[in-house]
Amino acid sequence: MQRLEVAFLEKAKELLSSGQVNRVLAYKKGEFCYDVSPAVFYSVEELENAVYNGFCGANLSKYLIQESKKEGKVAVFLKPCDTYSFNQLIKEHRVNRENVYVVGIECQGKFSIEKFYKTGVGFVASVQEDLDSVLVNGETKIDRNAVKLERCLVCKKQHVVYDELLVINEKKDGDLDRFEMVKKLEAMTADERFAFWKEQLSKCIRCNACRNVCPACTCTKCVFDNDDSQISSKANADSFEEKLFHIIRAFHVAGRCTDCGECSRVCPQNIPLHLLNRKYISDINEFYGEFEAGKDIAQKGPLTNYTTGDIEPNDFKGGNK
Amino acid sequence: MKKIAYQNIDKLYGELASNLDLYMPIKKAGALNFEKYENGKEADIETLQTVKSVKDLFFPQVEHFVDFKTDGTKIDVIDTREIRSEFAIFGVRACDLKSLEVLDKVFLQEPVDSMYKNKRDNAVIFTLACQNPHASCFCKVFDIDASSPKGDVECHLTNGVLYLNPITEKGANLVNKLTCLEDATSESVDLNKQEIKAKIDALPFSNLDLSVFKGENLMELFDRKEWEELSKACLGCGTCTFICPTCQCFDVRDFKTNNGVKRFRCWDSCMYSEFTKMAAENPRKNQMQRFRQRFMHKLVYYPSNNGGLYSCVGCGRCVKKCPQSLNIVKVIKKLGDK
Amino acid sequence: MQELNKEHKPLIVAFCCNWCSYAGADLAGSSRLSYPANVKIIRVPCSCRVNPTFILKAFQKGADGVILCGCHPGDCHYTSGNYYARRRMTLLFSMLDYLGIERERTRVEWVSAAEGAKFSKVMNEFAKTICELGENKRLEDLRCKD
Amino acid sequence: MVNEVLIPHIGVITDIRKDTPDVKTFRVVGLDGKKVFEHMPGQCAMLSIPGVGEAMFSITSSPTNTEFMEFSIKKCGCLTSWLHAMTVGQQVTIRGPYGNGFPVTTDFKGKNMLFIAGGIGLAPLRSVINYIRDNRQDYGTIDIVYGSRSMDDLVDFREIEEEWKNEKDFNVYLTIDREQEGWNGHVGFVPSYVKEVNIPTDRTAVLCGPPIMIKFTLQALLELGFNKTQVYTTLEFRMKCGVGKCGRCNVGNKYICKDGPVFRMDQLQELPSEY
Repeated sequence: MQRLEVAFLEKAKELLSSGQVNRVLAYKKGEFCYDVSPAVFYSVEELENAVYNGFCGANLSKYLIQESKKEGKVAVFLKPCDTYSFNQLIKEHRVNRENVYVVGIECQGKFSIEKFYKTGVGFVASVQEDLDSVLVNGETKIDRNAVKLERCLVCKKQHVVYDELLVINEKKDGDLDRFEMVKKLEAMTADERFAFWKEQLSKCIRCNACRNVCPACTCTKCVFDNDDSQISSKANADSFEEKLFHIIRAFHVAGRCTDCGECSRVCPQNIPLHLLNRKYISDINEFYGEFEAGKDIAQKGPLTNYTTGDIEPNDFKGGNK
Repeated sequence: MKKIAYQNIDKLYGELASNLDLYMPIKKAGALNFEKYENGKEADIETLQTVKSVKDLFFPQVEHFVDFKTDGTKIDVIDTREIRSEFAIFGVRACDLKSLEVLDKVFLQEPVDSMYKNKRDNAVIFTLACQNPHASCFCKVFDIDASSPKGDVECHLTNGVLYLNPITEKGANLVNKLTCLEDATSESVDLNKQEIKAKIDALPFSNLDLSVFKGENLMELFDRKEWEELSKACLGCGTCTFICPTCQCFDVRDFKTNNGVKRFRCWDSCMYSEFTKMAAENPRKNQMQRFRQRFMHKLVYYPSNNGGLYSCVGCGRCVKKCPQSLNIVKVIKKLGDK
Repeated sequence: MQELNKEHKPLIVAFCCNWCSYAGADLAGSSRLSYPANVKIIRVPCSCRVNPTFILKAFQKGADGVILCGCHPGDCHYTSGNYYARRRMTLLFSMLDYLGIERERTRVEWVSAAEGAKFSKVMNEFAKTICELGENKRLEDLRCKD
Repeated sequence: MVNEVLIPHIGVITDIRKDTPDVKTFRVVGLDGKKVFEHMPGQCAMLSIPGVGEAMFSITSSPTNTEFMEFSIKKCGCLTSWLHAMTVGQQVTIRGPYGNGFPVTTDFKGKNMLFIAGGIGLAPLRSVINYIRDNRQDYGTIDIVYGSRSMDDLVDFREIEEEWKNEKDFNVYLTIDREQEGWNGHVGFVPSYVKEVNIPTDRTAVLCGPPIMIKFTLQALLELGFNKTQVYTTLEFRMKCGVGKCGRCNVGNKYICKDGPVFRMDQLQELPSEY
């Protein structure tokens, strides 16, 4: 896997020094091996700090909304899931495609540092990656799947939009079914589902991380920030508000959400927000035919489309009573 | 000094909770936060940190303080502030306790914030020494001793025994009432303190250099060009501010009910784009300015107004929770390195 | 308070499209077909004007049931508004059900301007269902209730 | 429990005067018909309509007025639009006073004063000017340069014409941005007018107006030979508490609600330019 990082750095340097682009959007080293941040590099020297490893989970497409509107061309390294978001943004005219040089970069699943801690390894000073396993601190070998983000365990995505690919090893798809938990919830009784969501959503602190990180949340002014909307609020002053916020947010990205999983990754309280998005995705698939947002931009979005024979709102099967 | 075997800890919680309201780290759906202890809830004092800090108990995220009833012309003002009786908080870490000192300087300064003061006066705080500090902790930089956190009652959890050492009279009164405790000597605790100190000294951030962050460097620091790079990835969410034990910005908002208006105050974040927005203009227009405001406030503005006390306690929550791994340590290192 | 709850009269909010269902309600009124007094009608230009926040906001403000009425599919005054509304409401209702909120509390009915009788029947039925379900507890905002 | 500053008093609107197409002056008293609280010139108060919002407004009336307080408010946002829709007899909530106010009893005392205002910027200055009129013996010559977009936008035009211009040692210079029928005074922007008038530099200047006007007027004053220590201004910012706790109105380490809103120019220079 270290070969990939070398190739990534070479490619970034080449793109910058050849003048093909004037800046590179990628990831920058942090204080530890796991706290990498998205960053823009303007020179080959600055690329010293660039990094690409299993902790580069952030979806760079979000930053392209602003970056692509600036002067000059920007090179970006997108993982398969990022390309879906980027494609969707192209469809919604939120990015300027001409200003972006997309390098589709290999991804074997990204890590969650909390999952490392759960295995009991303690402080993670270094991680050597292999295709199936990781070596922590040069001594403890852990199965790669044990430390992957949930979204990577179910990921079956391949790059959908790129100018060039940077893939050394073929990507292994996740084995798990992404709708498994949705189905489990549907099989619960209504009371159980209510209790589940009540407990989960009551943790919400309305930090808006899920909204601000979401590449589908591109409104210049969110309805929840707009005092004139009568629903703006800064805190969950009542249990109703957390439901309102999350239902409406998920609804607003329904049919546009590419299931990149960023909302769940960033939630400080670990609320499984992807389960809301996946419910919409699974409903759309069931009611209106298979649809994957961001995959094919020629296809009409499910909520901007209709057929005369659509299912009636009173007739869906729904979860158990 | 008193003690109780850790396996019997539920007895201690139970007895405390029967005397007064007990708040402590409670695990709910995988997340640890301070909540009221009740039988059947999952108490956890072994995990180092709660997501939201202890400030939530003194300056809650939402605090409803006044109601207005209107009939078109007349307004009735109804004071709805909650008046607390004595309550206990268990398992407060040294950094969180120090954060209360930082908040005190804001809320107890004239004019005193009555809601905060009421809770502050009535809390009995059981602190807990940090057995296993995390790599993201840097409380030592702010002269906080996590091996001896003080408070009303100082607790140590070592070798399967919880030691309780009352520090204040308030703490002693409460501890002496408890029947589940046995008398203890201080050897294990002293040993424990030394162990913790050694651990803390070895932490990667324990020797951060704060020397540039002084009031006289205010303008120089403000104009540093590094802010642009530091804030580049900032999403403008409020995670860092809401989990931060010392962030105290709030908003006052009205909620229209079916028959009146409830006014409450709630946490707000200087990272939000509309934080300073006025009808005509916004003095902090871009995310860089808002990012800079937050860290300048913690490291320069606040200390210059409060005798050099930093508005950061090194708890490391932002280090762990920032979605894009931006944090105060990176700011300190970047700006401190001239 | 207990006694008050016993005779709790459910509040029902009906969003009616201007062109068909609102006229249908009008017809029901002028033909002296009764529908429950606790149904509060909100006129909207088209069923697709109804944003999911409207439905939730109605619950927040104390509604026990929310019903959306529009032109029959194919008869929309704006050609296709109700088709979009249909998709949106299906997804929203399914989500509410997923969150454990009783699905009977929300409903969509297509009522034309000529169907005064249907309007009255639908509202009576819906009111009965809501009455049986009782007070809306799962999507309530306590601040609006005191 | 001690009193809570965030819990407001009730104010009754006893008079509404329409000054310009978008500025109204509201007269507010307490429920008992008296002033809700005493204040100093330049201080502010939080007005609110429950359910709409709360905002900081400078108190336009002079503290020497013992009967009521006045607020000149320009319609520019949500709360101000609601206020403009109110009628006499309606109630608002009010709390204060907040801020440091102008140093009328210290730095200003015995000085010749120059007031420069643009548009609604006259509101906070009117309080000082009227205070000085009522304590005439303590101050020297008063010059007032006041400009607005048009004749109709001059706030308190009647008071200026009928009262201020007739005071002894009061020089009032009015200007509007563009030529207008029925106007035979000066036409032009405030900064250039200040230079034209060529006011002696022994004055203590007080500036208030839109940021762009402040910037250029300050330049003009410096060119005339004024020192920054002679020039005062008053800032505005979004505020929620008024007592330096809510954390949003700081410029550098100074809170506008508590350490301001009145700043001397040399003090402001030492602070970041985020206002």
